[in-house]
Amino acid sequence: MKDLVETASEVRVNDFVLKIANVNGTGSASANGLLMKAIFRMGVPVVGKNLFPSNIQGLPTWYEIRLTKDAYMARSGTAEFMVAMNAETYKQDLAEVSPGGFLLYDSTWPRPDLHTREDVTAIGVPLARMCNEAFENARTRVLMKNMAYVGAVAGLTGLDVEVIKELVTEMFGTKEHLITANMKAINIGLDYVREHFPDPLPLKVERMDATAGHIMIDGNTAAALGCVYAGATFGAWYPITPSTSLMDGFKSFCEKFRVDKETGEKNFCIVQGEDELASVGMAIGAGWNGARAFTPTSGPGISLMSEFIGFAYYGEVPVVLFDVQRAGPSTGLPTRTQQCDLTLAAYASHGDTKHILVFPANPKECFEMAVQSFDLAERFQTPVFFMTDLDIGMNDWMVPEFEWDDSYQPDRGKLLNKDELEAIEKFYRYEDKDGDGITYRTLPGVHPKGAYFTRGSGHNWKGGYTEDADEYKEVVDRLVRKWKSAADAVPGPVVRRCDAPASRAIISVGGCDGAVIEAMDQLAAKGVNLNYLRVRGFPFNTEVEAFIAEHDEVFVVEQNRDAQLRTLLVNETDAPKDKLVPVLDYAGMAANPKFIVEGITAYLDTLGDAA
Amino acid sequence: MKDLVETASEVRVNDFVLKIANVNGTGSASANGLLMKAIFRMGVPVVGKNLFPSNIQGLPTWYEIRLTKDAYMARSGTAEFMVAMNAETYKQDLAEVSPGGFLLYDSTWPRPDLHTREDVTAIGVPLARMCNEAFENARTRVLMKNMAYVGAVAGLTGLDVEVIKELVTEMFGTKEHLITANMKAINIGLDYVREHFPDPLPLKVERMDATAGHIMIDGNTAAALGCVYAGATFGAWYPITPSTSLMDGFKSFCEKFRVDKETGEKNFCIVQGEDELASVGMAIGAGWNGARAFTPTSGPGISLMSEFIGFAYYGEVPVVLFDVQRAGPSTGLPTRTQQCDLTLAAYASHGDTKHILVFPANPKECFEMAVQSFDLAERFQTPVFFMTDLDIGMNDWMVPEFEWDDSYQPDRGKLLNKDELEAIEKFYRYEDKDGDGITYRTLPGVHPKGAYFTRGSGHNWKGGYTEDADEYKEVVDRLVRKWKSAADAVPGPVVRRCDAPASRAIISVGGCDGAVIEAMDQLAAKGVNLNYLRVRGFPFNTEVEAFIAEHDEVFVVEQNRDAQLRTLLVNETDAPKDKLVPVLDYAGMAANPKFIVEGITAYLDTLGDAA
Amino acid sequence: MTSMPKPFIDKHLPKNKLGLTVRNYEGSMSTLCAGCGHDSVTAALVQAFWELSLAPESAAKVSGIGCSSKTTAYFMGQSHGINCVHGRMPSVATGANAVNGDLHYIGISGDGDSLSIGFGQFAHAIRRNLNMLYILENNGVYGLTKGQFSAAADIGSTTKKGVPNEQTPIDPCIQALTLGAGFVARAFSGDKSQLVPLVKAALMHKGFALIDVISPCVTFNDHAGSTKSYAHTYKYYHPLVHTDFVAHAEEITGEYADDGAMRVTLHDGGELRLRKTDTDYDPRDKAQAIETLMMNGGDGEIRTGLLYLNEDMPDMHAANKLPQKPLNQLPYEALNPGKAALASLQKRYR
Amino acid sequence: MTSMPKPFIDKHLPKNKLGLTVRNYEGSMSTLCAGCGHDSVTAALVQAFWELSLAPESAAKVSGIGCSSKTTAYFMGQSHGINCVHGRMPSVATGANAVNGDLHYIGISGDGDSLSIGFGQFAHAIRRNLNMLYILENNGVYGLTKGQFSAAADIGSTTKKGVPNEQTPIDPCIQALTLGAGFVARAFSGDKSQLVPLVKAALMHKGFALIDVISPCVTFNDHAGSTKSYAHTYKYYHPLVHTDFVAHAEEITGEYADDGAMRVTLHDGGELRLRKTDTDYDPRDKAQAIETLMMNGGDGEIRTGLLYLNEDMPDMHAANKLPQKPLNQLPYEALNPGKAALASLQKRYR
Ligand SMILES: Cc1ncc(C[n+]2csc(CCOP(=O)(O)OP(=O)(O)O)c2C)c(N)n1
Ligand SMILES: Cc1ncc(C[n+]2csc(CCOP(=O)(O)OP(=O)(O)O)c2C)c(N)n1
Ligand code: SF4
Ligand code: SF4
Ligand SMILES: [Mg+2]
Ligand SMILES: [Mg+2]
Repeated sequence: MKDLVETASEVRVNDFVLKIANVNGTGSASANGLLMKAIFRMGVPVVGKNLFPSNIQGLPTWYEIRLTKDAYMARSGTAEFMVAMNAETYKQDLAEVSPGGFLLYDSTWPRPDLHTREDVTAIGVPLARMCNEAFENARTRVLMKNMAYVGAVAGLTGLDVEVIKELVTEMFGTKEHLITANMKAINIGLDYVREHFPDPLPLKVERMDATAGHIMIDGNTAAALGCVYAGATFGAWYPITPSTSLMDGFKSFCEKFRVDKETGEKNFCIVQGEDELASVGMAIGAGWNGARAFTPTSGPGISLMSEFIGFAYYGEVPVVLFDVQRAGPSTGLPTRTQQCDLTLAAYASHGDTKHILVFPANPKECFEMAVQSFDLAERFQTPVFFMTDLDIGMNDWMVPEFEWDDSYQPDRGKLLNKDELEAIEKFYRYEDKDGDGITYRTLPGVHPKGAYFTRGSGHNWKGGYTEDADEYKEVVDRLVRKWKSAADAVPGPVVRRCDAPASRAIISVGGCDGAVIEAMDQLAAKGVNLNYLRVRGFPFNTEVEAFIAEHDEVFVVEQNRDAQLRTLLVNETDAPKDKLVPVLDYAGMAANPKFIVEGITAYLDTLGDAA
Repeated sequence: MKDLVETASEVRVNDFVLKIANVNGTGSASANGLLMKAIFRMGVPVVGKNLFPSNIQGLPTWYEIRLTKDAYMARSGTAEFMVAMNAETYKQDLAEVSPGGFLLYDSTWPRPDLHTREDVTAIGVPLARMCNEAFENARTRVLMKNMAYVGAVAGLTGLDVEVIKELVTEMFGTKEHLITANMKAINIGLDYVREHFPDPLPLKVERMDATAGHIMIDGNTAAALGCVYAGATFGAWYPITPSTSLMDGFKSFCEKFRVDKETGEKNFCIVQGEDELASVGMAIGAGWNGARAFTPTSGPGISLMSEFIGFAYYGEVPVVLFDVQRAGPSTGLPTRTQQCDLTLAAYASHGDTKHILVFPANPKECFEMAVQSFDLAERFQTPVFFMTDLDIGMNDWMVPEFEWDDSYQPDRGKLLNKDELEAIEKFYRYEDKDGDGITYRTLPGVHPKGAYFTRGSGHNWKGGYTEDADEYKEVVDRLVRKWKSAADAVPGPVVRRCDAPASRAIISVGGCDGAVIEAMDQLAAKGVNLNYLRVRGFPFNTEVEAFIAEHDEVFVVEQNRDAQLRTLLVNETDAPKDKLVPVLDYAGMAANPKFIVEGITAYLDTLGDAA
Repeated sequence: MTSMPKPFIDKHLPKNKLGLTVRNYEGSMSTLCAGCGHDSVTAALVQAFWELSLAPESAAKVSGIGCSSKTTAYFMGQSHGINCVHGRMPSVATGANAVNGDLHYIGISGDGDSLSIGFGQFAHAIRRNLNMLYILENNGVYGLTKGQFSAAADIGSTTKKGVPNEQTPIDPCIQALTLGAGFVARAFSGDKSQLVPLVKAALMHKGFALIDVISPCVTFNDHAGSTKSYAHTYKYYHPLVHTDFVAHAEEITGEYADDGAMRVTLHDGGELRLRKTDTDYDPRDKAQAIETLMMNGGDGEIRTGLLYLNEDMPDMHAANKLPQKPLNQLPYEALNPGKAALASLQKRYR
Repeated sequence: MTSMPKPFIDKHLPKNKLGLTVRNYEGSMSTLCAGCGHDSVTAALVQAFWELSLAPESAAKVSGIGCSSKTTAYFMGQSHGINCVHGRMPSVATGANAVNGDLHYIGISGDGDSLSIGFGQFAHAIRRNLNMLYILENNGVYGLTKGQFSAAADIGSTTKKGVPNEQTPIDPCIQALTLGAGFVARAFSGDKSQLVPLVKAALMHKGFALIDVISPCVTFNDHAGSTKSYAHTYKYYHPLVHTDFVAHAEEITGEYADDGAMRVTLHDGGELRLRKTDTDYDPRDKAQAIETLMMNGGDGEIRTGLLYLNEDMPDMHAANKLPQKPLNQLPYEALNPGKAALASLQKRYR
């Protein structure tokens, strides 16, 4: 065990990455979640990323847990401690370990290959053998092998087993036998390493107090909770990775909060549509009828919904679309992340159309912006796109606890009720009474005076059918005015200025946030000072333009091939486009600071060369 | 009759607009076509525009025939001679007549309203009464009323009745009784005006020799003919205005040229799909299998095809999409024209996608570019969008006769045949052997060695499924390279320089062409000299960028609300965006020079003020 | 042509229980071709609504795109209407209905709209037993795009120019039956006496009620070779079951009473009296209904009337256990768990 | 996991008429769950192709998205395959087939792929009588998206957690029958002896041939409450008709021969021998087939075999009068009218 300490270059406390390589369908997800949660409970900030294949069983999967005492929010891209449970990927897993790092493997079978790197310490634990001896049933043995490595990792890093036990107890509740079995497996791993590797590793987990007031939650669950709090009553969907868990979450929250205990009546309705065209059609129907309605989907779904989106835009029907983006094009990489539907969503559908978008960066914003999305949709009577992605939506993120103000009331926009209709002389659906581009709306069944006809074909301000050029233009011109006026209603940008004066800046969006902040620190350390603005809504708030104007050069950091955020900035602000330098990452992995640091450094180097 | 001549300000020979207001479903289209064709046969250049409602019968419809001795290609926007056949629109029709102009109406009933303008001469001809007297059957009477006004117009303007007769004879072929009946109706109108208005109008049609070597054809028919000449064998479609006549045309040409007289076998296949998703899927299936395949549609169809378009892009399947654009958004104005799907087509589908577009400006280019589209699709193995519109597609245009070079051979691109497959050692579908981003393709059934798997999910250069970031990126990076390389293969821009040196210019696209040229003449007359470039393909040819660089300011003239061509120029060239000034028209009518002249003049005036 | 006609005053017209005349149920002027079958269906709808004395604002009109789909603008101008995209009316109806089941949903579609582009949505609305009246105005062609064959065109039926259709037609009634619809009827726009009571019955049926109405297109499909022409339909018209709807009837369920009519009490009120023309036809026997319809190909007869009825299937609201009070009328307080619940919920994420 | 496996050499394996072993018909390694029914269907396809001695490159594999749709990569690596978008395989197959009818089109789909998002395309491919083998790997759930009910889930069948499905299922065989399919079969992935001959027969049938294969999803729908589990299917499995495909048979058409088997000669060669298990079942009687399938709800039996056969309907090629030589092989000269024709054509536009 001595060489262990020798190999390690330095002792790293609460600052390393634990990466578990496994095969999907073996139940490793809960073991990995347990590890991460335990670290979090010890007060240590964590970043967790689950990398899984687009199939159900038998292919490689990885889970990264970054302990980050400095509370960074991104992947680091390194792996100091690899738990290599998948023989298929041994080679690549070993190669990935950082110099001086460790690799834990199942030594039930000899694995000489895993000892080929001088600068990596391989730690063998006979997980399978021990579990086979301890447990009967085949499936149990597979599951318990995972728990056994949890114990081994705990033993090696100093992770508190009591915390693990607490979590296991919470997890299984009253199912005593499951608690016993899992703890048994954990102890098998723990005891083995305590016996065979008594000296602690230089990678240490130590208690901190940096997670108080925080929770660990994924963005889809958070967005679902936002839908509940927004008072959404109707959701239609068609299953698609990575959006499925959003509707799963909505369903389980509604089942908790919205079912009448006596009658069993449900104060919500979820319909699994026959496809995405139907799902968005249903949400539009519900929105037209006055319910807060939404549909979660991913890129292929947005493509399929395109025709209906244009209808809701032109007919001015409120509806919220959650686009949990995944790597495209086409079916692409369904289990990899990207921010690749930005331009699509901004201008979705044929003809002249412009939409409202919100861009959450983490689960907390998912919760908050979900609520805002419904307010925006009703206020502006139009589809609102909630642009999240697989990384935000499906990974557990450490975020501050959600807050709620009980005085919140939904912004229903200009919606006339029965009495108001009774009082007015005549109602015209598309009459711009207030001159702000937003007209009054009525609901079916409320009053015969409120009756109007919603259509995707040419209509005039009265709501009547028209093919007259001037009448047609009046309506579509108002639609642009209305859209532009949303610039100050969408969530405003978040600006972070560096301490030193900076002539250059970064603009980024969504889940890149953590990576950008970390990259800024790294660049600052190299003497490159940058300010940073994160856009959170489209059309862009005026502050965005002002921020660009303030700087000589702005790096636009985003996760797609075609610089889509930059495209939107170029199109929809007055910023000169050569000021906007694209920094792109589209490998499908959650962002890490590396591509930003390297991208910006490389760019600055070229300037140096040129100068 | 004296006041007729008095009112008229000047004699206009072959330079006025004849506009016929009618009700649809009354068979007026053929009467109007006859008038236009007769003028054309007299050697006078004409521009014809049919304005029809989105219904089948009973709503107002207008037909404009511009006689333009200077051979302009656009509407003038004026109406010197109105044939007012629709009581519903009398008021508006009268209002539209140019000062000093004429209005012909059916005086079977008194119409005092039509005499309210001092500066317009109303000419009453009792068309209904005369036709009722002359013909039996109710439907015939309606149809013949139209022919009667043809005769009246001929009599008043000097249009040669012999030419009309020639056309009627050609139209009805061997149906002698129809020829007789129609000529009878024509003569009724003619005789009446000869008797009652013996003095000629100051609006005159006189023989010229300016239409030799030209034909009158609509763009959809021309594009259909292009498909035939390109060797397309498969077309799938779903009916939608204004694209329907493209497939109608293809069908009738194929029936003429592609049916085996002996066996009745058809060397083509047309499938009316159950919707647009199916139609494009079929075209993709046929393209994958090695046929030249296409689907014509309009905006709503492109929206519906979006998911499949991304598949063809990523799977690299050649297919040609004809987008006959109409006014959006949503169902919009199905019988009005716009250029409003430019950004949609350029980036259609979710994820990072970029497509090849061609932009014909008139039926002749429709014919030629249809052929080129298939070459581009096969050469670059990707969807190609043929961006036409209702104005080009459904109106008859006067264009130079089409030419054909019998030495043309289809560019099938890198397609390996059986012998080539036999000869090579191993085939990998997405291997960039030549380093130009274009890889080799094989067809099903040819050779087991050529077998590969086409998928919209992540794949590597071998064609194998992958979720590996580097393998994935290699392919999508190559796709951008391939796309960029099409810039010099798409039809190049057409540049027209004014005689004087010009620091400003116009960039425009498609059917705006005629209006731009006329506007340039009008502006030049006012001392505003402009150069002009018309883009004909996307990605933009390098010449486009050079042209912009050459000028201080470029007006981007197009027919949509959101300046979509400008958006593409901003995104895909290095041109600074403040150089690109939008000049927009989205009223749904075929372009006329007015909005360009006014737009540019207004802009220059503001500059003047500011300066 | 505004969608909100002024209140009509016509002293001579009879009034229904709400004191409204038939004028109160009319819409804007039709822009269809003179003689189009669809206009007769519009008239039947106006009549049925007036006779039922339903408040105009209690209806919600939904449609897709096509001549048929346009007609929702031509009746009941005092009701809300939504004319969405081609073939997707059922989904809009589903969402609208889910959040307010108190309205009467009237979907109007065409054979192109329902059987080609919209076939999936048509099928799935039936599967969900959406509580709505679904009228398919069937003319065998795409009217609005000028006469292409639809999927309902019979084999051998010709275009105006004489080109025959060669593809197997889709029979919406057979499909509805096999997909589980509880109310399946066929009618003819030319026979208002049959259509009006069917519309009333369908409106009162709690669940998906399909009326496939043969509704000739005079412009593109009313010639000699067409099997969807007025002449052909009159010739082969064969009413199987005659339906009367009687409001607020006594409770007499099932089985044939002495007058030979079968009486069925509907969940939403009223009674149906079914009088068979063919003595051996039982509108409760699904297999027989399917077989009877499949025979059409054989003898060419167009069998009409209420072909099948099963009023005992849970509709979408029941299956989803939706509340009595429509979702769109629940107060926000009933939907929002509040601050305290949020705090306690989050313990699970610590 | 490349799509082009190296030629296999295995001396001990039997060879077919082309001298190929079963290995030549295999594809890349399956990535499905161990025990997934779909892998058995894959194996049956390999077997059937090998037995028929069809050249591997004569097949074209088409599919949508889903676990089932992935399987086209797992057989016949020496054939072209196209794995398009979810639910839209039939359209791609239609286009591909139209331009080269000489290949054997094998479409693989799932119940989600065919009955929800793809229901319209499924129906219209049948209407067109597209000449293809269409295998619907039916497991009652969406496997790839982790176990949601599909439209094929039976009423009362439960999720793993015990939640029952309440919506009427769509039976693809009933739909195919009413939409006009000429070859409709049901099979079970667990019975290769029935499936392999059915696949052979379907491949040789000229027209649309549907095989709805109950193919259990071991991960999400193989528990006690499921009606699409192995256990449930074995229990209620009820073969109605046994099919044998005999290549190059003598010309004996129709009617039952003395050995009790009904013999049918197929247009594309070979003979079918249908042996009935239920003596009163006639696979030529569509009405009976529909009624029999609709009964399933009653006794729960899963009736399998070649349920309906009509080999006399024109397929899409015939209906479109397509040439003998595939469109994709016609020389350009046969397609292009040339300069002179263009000049003369244009006279009409003067
Ligand atoms: C997405 C889309 N595709 C095509 C069209 C064009 N279109 C309008 S109506 C129609 C068919 C209408 O046929 P049907 O539903 O039978 O109605 P009918 O006019 O015969 O009453 C079509 C194809 C459209 N509006 N939208
Ligand atoms: C447009 C689109 N929507 C949703 C999905 C997600 N998705 C993938 S497979 C699938 C369902 C598969 O079910 P089924 O066809 O029954 O196949 P199985 O996996 O059960 O074999 C879905 C919804 C998708 N790929 N594309
Ligand atoms: S075209 Fe046909 S369906 Fe349309 S309005 Fe005219 S008659 Fe009716
Ligand atoms: S999830 Fe189900 S359908 Fe998919 S591979 Fe696994 S067992 Fe088969
Ligand atoms: Mg129709
Ligand atoms: Mg399935």
